[in-house]
Amino acid sequence: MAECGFLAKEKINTLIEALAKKFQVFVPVLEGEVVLFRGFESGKSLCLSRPANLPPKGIIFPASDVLFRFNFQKDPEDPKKVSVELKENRDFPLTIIFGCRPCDAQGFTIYDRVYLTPETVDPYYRERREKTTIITLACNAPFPGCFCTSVGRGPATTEGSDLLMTELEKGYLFVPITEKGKEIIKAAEFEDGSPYQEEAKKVQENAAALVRKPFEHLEKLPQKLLSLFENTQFWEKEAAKCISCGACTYLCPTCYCFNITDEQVGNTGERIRSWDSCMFFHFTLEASGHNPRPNKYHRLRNRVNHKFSYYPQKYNGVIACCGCGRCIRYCPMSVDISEIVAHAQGA
Amino acid sequence: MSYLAGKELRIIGFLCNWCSYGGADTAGVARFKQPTDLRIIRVPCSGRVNPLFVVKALLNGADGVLVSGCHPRDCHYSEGNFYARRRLEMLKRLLPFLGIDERRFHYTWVSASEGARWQKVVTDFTKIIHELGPLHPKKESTE
Amino acid sequence: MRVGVFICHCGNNIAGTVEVAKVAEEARKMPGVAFATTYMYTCSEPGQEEIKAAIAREKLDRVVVAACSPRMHELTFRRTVEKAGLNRYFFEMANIREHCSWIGEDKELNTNKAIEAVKIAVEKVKQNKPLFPSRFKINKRVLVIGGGVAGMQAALDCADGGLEVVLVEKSPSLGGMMARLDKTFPTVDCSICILGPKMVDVSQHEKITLYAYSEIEEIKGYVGNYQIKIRKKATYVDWSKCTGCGACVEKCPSRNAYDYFNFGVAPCRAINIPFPQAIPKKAKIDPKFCRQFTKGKCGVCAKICPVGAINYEMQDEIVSEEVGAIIVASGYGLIDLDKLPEYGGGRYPDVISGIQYERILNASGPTAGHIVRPSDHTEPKTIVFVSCAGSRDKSIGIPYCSNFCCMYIAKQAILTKDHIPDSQCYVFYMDIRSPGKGYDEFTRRAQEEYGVKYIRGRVSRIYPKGKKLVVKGADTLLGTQVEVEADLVVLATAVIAAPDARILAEKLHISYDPYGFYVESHPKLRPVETNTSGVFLAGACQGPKDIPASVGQGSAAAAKVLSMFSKDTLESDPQIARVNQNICVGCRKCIRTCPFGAIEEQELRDGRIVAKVIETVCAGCGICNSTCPCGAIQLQHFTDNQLLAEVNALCLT
Amino acid sequence: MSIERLREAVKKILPEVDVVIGYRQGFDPLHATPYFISQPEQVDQLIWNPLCVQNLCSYLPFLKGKVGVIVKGCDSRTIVQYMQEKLIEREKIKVIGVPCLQVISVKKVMAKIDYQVAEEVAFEGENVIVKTPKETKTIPLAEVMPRKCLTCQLATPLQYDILAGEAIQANKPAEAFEEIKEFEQLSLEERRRYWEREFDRCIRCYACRNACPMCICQDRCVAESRDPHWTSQRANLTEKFMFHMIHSVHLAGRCVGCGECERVCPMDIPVAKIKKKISMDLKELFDYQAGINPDDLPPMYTFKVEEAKIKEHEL
Repeated sequence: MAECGFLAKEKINTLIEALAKKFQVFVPVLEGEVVLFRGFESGKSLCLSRPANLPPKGIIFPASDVLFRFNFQKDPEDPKKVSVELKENRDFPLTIIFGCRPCDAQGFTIYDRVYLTPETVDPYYRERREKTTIITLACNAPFPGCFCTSVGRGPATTEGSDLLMTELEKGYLFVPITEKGKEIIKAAEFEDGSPYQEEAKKVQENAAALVRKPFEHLEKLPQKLLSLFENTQFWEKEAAKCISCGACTYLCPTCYCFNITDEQVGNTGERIRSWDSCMFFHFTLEASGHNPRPNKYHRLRNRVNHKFSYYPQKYNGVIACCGCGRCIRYCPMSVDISEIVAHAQGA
Repeated sequence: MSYLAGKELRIIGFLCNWCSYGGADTAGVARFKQPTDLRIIRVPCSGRVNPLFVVKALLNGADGVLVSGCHPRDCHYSEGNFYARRRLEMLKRLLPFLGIDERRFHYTWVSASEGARWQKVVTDFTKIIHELGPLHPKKESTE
Repeated sequence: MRVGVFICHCGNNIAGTVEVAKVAEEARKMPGVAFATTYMYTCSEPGQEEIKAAIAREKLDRVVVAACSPRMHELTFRRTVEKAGLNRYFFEMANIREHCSWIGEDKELNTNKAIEAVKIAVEKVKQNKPLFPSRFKINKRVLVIGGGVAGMQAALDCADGGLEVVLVEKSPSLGGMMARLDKTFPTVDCSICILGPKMVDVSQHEKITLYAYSEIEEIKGYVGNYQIKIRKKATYVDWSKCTGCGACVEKCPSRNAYDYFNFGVAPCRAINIPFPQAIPKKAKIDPKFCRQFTKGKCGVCAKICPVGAINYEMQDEIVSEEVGAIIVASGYGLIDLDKLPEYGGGRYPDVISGIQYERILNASGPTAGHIVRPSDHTEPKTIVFVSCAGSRDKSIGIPYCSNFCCMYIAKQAILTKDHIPDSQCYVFYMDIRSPGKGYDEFTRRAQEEYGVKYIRGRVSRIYPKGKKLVVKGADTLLGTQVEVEADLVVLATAVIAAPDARILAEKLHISYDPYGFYVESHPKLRPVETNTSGVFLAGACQGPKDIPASVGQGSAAAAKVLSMFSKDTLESDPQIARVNQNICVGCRKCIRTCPFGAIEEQELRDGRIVAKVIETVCAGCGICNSTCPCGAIQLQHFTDNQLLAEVNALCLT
Repeated sequence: MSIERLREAVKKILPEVDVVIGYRQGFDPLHATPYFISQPEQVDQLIWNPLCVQNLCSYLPFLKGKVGVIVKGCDSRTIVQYMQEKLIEREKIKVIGVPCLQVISVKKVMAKIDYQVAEEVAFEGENVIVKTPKETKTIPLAEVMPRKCLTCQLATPLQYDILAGEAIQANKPAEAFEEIKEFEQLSLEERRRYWEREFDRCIRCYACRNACPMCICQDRCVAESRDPHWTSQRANLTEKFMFHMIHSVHLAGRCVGCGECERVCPMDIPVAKIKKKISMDLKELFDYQAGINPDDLPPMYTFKVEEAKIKEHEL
């Protein structure tokens, strides 16, 4: 039996204070009306009442990451002789993501398949991933737009988390999922959590029951979507209201596409890896000026298919969508990916 | 920044080729002494100066930006400075809203014959920027 | 990229206050710089050879010269790199003389400034693209605006040079102001007698098409290819029939028309011929006074005309001409008398302007050359001339000197003495300005031989006393007040820009000074060129000028046109706007803001509307570039990225 | 205005156009979503209520053929501005005007219901009633009004071919730019810090840009291009700041104040504020307001030889 821990609500900050001594801890805080992850500073009050507007993906997969710096040196004797020196940017501190939601944590497992496949390991990603412990807060109610249960997950799914906390009446139950999670339980001051497991189970079941189910039975979906690939009419209709911005993809815990640019001034510069979005025209724009995805419906189709067809086909059926609902909640035009999937099933 | 820290501040000037750049030449020919901070970027016409160049400069490290063109009606292209006047005035009013002192940006008109006027513009503007001090006390890192 | 940097000592001009060796040393550290050196006089023959040699030896593909102002030597060095096989636009200049060594005292600061000037130039030159001028055919016809002496001179020189000339004169006859003058200084020969033959030459020259009583309606196009619309104003007389016999003028019952040619010294008929030597010698009706128009009935001239030329229904007519160059000789105007109340101008009939006096002196004028007072037609014995009547007077916005008044006053005084031996002339003057050849001798003659009394001082006021006019003024030399009781007062009224000079300037896209005189391209070195290529200036439209100067400019402008037309094609500057039609979203903002109408819409095969630059019309100002939101239209050689490279060089490093 | 009248109007013009753009309910009762209607049977799903916030005109420049569109008073300024800038062929557009006194800010409602799921939403009188799993909340409409509605002068659209309902008079005070003037009371330093704090949240998703009816460059925006290379992919403050300056400067004299940029920002950055400041200045300088008179010229694309309000700046 996993020795789980319990902590009274008022003790949460003390816990984080303690963790912050060893780790850099990212916590959800309120800025204006926005919840987002910021490095913890003592005195900062957490916001655990709802998921962050922006998932914590940037902590492991930064919006803009300097991979290395380069520096050209010129031979003062012969300015035609130029040598270049590279400085890799790869020493990251031990990190904790505290209070993200199960869907956010699962996002990283979607990344892992891509960035940690033995043949193509991404060193920058791995470094941060291994050094990061994820302490997840289960949802005890759904939030606008979310549909985790439809994609085979739930408000308390543990996949991707190292430690799962559930909010109960008096406090939080902490259930370690991985070794990293156990470390935390050992390290910090917890009451024994076992007496609270029943209550937690109920809370989690209630929550799961409340989550909307826009669609089910995803087994045939990947094939179905492929068969619709050429159905321009279908996609144009679904994409009509889309304005082709990047809100959905940048807020998505499972979107991992990036762009690489070199920025040089004078003799020094940086190679930067930054988030990119398949919803942008420039994403597939070729040097020739040709663009294989010139219209917004091409791009929306790619987003849907990538999550519900290409990815599952490549990675034994795993849907690359955790159902967090952010792309729906924050879409300027309320484009609803779950609705599109349902339509596709019905088409 | 490779300007001589402590002695100079970063001041960038966009000068139209026909009037103000010539005015600066005239000032030089007449040996009108001026502060050395100003760095001049030559453009064909003040109408070529997109306000965003000024913003770009101020955001990226300039402490002051000066735009100078032909006097109204004397534009080599007859209308360029009329457009510049409207667009730069809009910017001058916007900057303080963003928290940037509007005195850090000045636009004016200097003709090719006004060497003395150019000397005064450069001297006075540089003086003001030095009074205001650096806009970016600690230069932001690039991440 | 292999950039070569050449730092010029310019003797001591630069090296005196800039450590050029240090600049070269720093330049070598700059990214892309493969070679950097200093040279005593880079612009010299050997200096340029050095650059060429280095380009070959070091395999340079871009060149930066840090020296004087690009306005001085950019062209020189562009040719140099071109001779060495590089595109001439793979060159940039860093101005470390006018903008650096000459204006800064601290050597360390200067050196650092020079280094950064080089850095900017290096970053820019790395962004430069090769540009190639295109050539276009030119239409070797020339338009001359204004049929005064300057315009006629220009027209004749061009025509004799073999060019077809279109001459547009807005009044009914050639001749302009000079045709109104009685004699000319300092030779005192008859103005019309020397001008007349020129007028005849113009009218008879088979290469000159004359549009009299016509104005410029519209000018389209660009150097080498202008389309002109000319408004032929209605004369109500069919000039193809009119023989200029003057019978209609004799019989015209409307005798109180304003006489424009004589500046209203006396009224004229509603139908008239401006002066006996007029060319074309044709009658025209002034509808403001003609009874047929004002009262709707009369028709006397129509009845009398032996050839039936009268046509009350005549309308303005618009004709089109195509030319390759334009010479503007639209002349000048004179300030109205009533702008000078302190002199009683406009109020007292015997206070007249110099040009009116010319007409009174003139044998073919309204008084047939007899000097009489407008008020009572008696012969004046005491005549006072007031110089600078309006000129050099900031208070009425005319700070400048009208250039030729001093001279014509002397002439008019001399002529007065010739006409009326027992007369006495007084001249109130501020300074006597007589710098021309034989001019000063002339003004002395007026004083010494003709006893004209010159009083140095301004006239404070003029008021009537019985039949006479009292002229009160100060004699600043004697420091006394003077009062002269005059029979006639002649004011040397200030020269101003022609009435609609500004309107014409806007049609021509040329600039004018605060007074409405047209601005030349360079006050010293390009006196007849304007900043609009293909448009040249002659005569007083550029500023007050006397006859020889105007004639000289007329010929100069003609010479400019002739040399321009000596080639069959012109090279167009490739530093113009270019549209990347892949990016253009067709918002048309560039079209709206282009001062030259150089951008037009183009529909692509896929139906997209995009902008397209008419290369020959684009003047390269870059307004479109700063207007275009998506950066699709870029001014070549001054693109966003080129300017951003300069900004970044200064901000980010 | 009754939904029936709107549906009638849509049915009436549907035969003349390829598509009519309206609203239907989105993923929950609190969210309306744009609805592209091409078949009569779709019309039944059409809705009209204060949740219909999106500015549907933004689609017009990118649609070929004949289009019908449902337009609120505020949105109609977009149509007018398109006409000024010749970005649409007015005759190809069928404008169905809807009288409107206010929409509601979904963000403000969300805050009031603690970001719970809205199960039911109803409008009664001056209130909106929202049912969540926790509670049923009655919220006065006035409390959840978006900023633009506070000074709305266009209860009835400036442009329409059919008006679905009776023309009504606006009942709000005219725009006095208080919010801007208030902000200008802050010290330079405070203002600077304010914007740095706000822009720091920007994730450059470009929702503000793509939702902006006047950002007609869209795919060709310089913010993403390398030539010209105005901004880099760095996620630092300078680049974020620069992007928002590009947006604001390009909107100078064109912003119709629809507030979409601010409404759609997932990070809740007050991006409309800067545009409003510029609009205030240009109104003062050139007596110009975007999107009011189709014959006006946007002030940045024209000039006067003598500018009455621009004085030369002395040093």
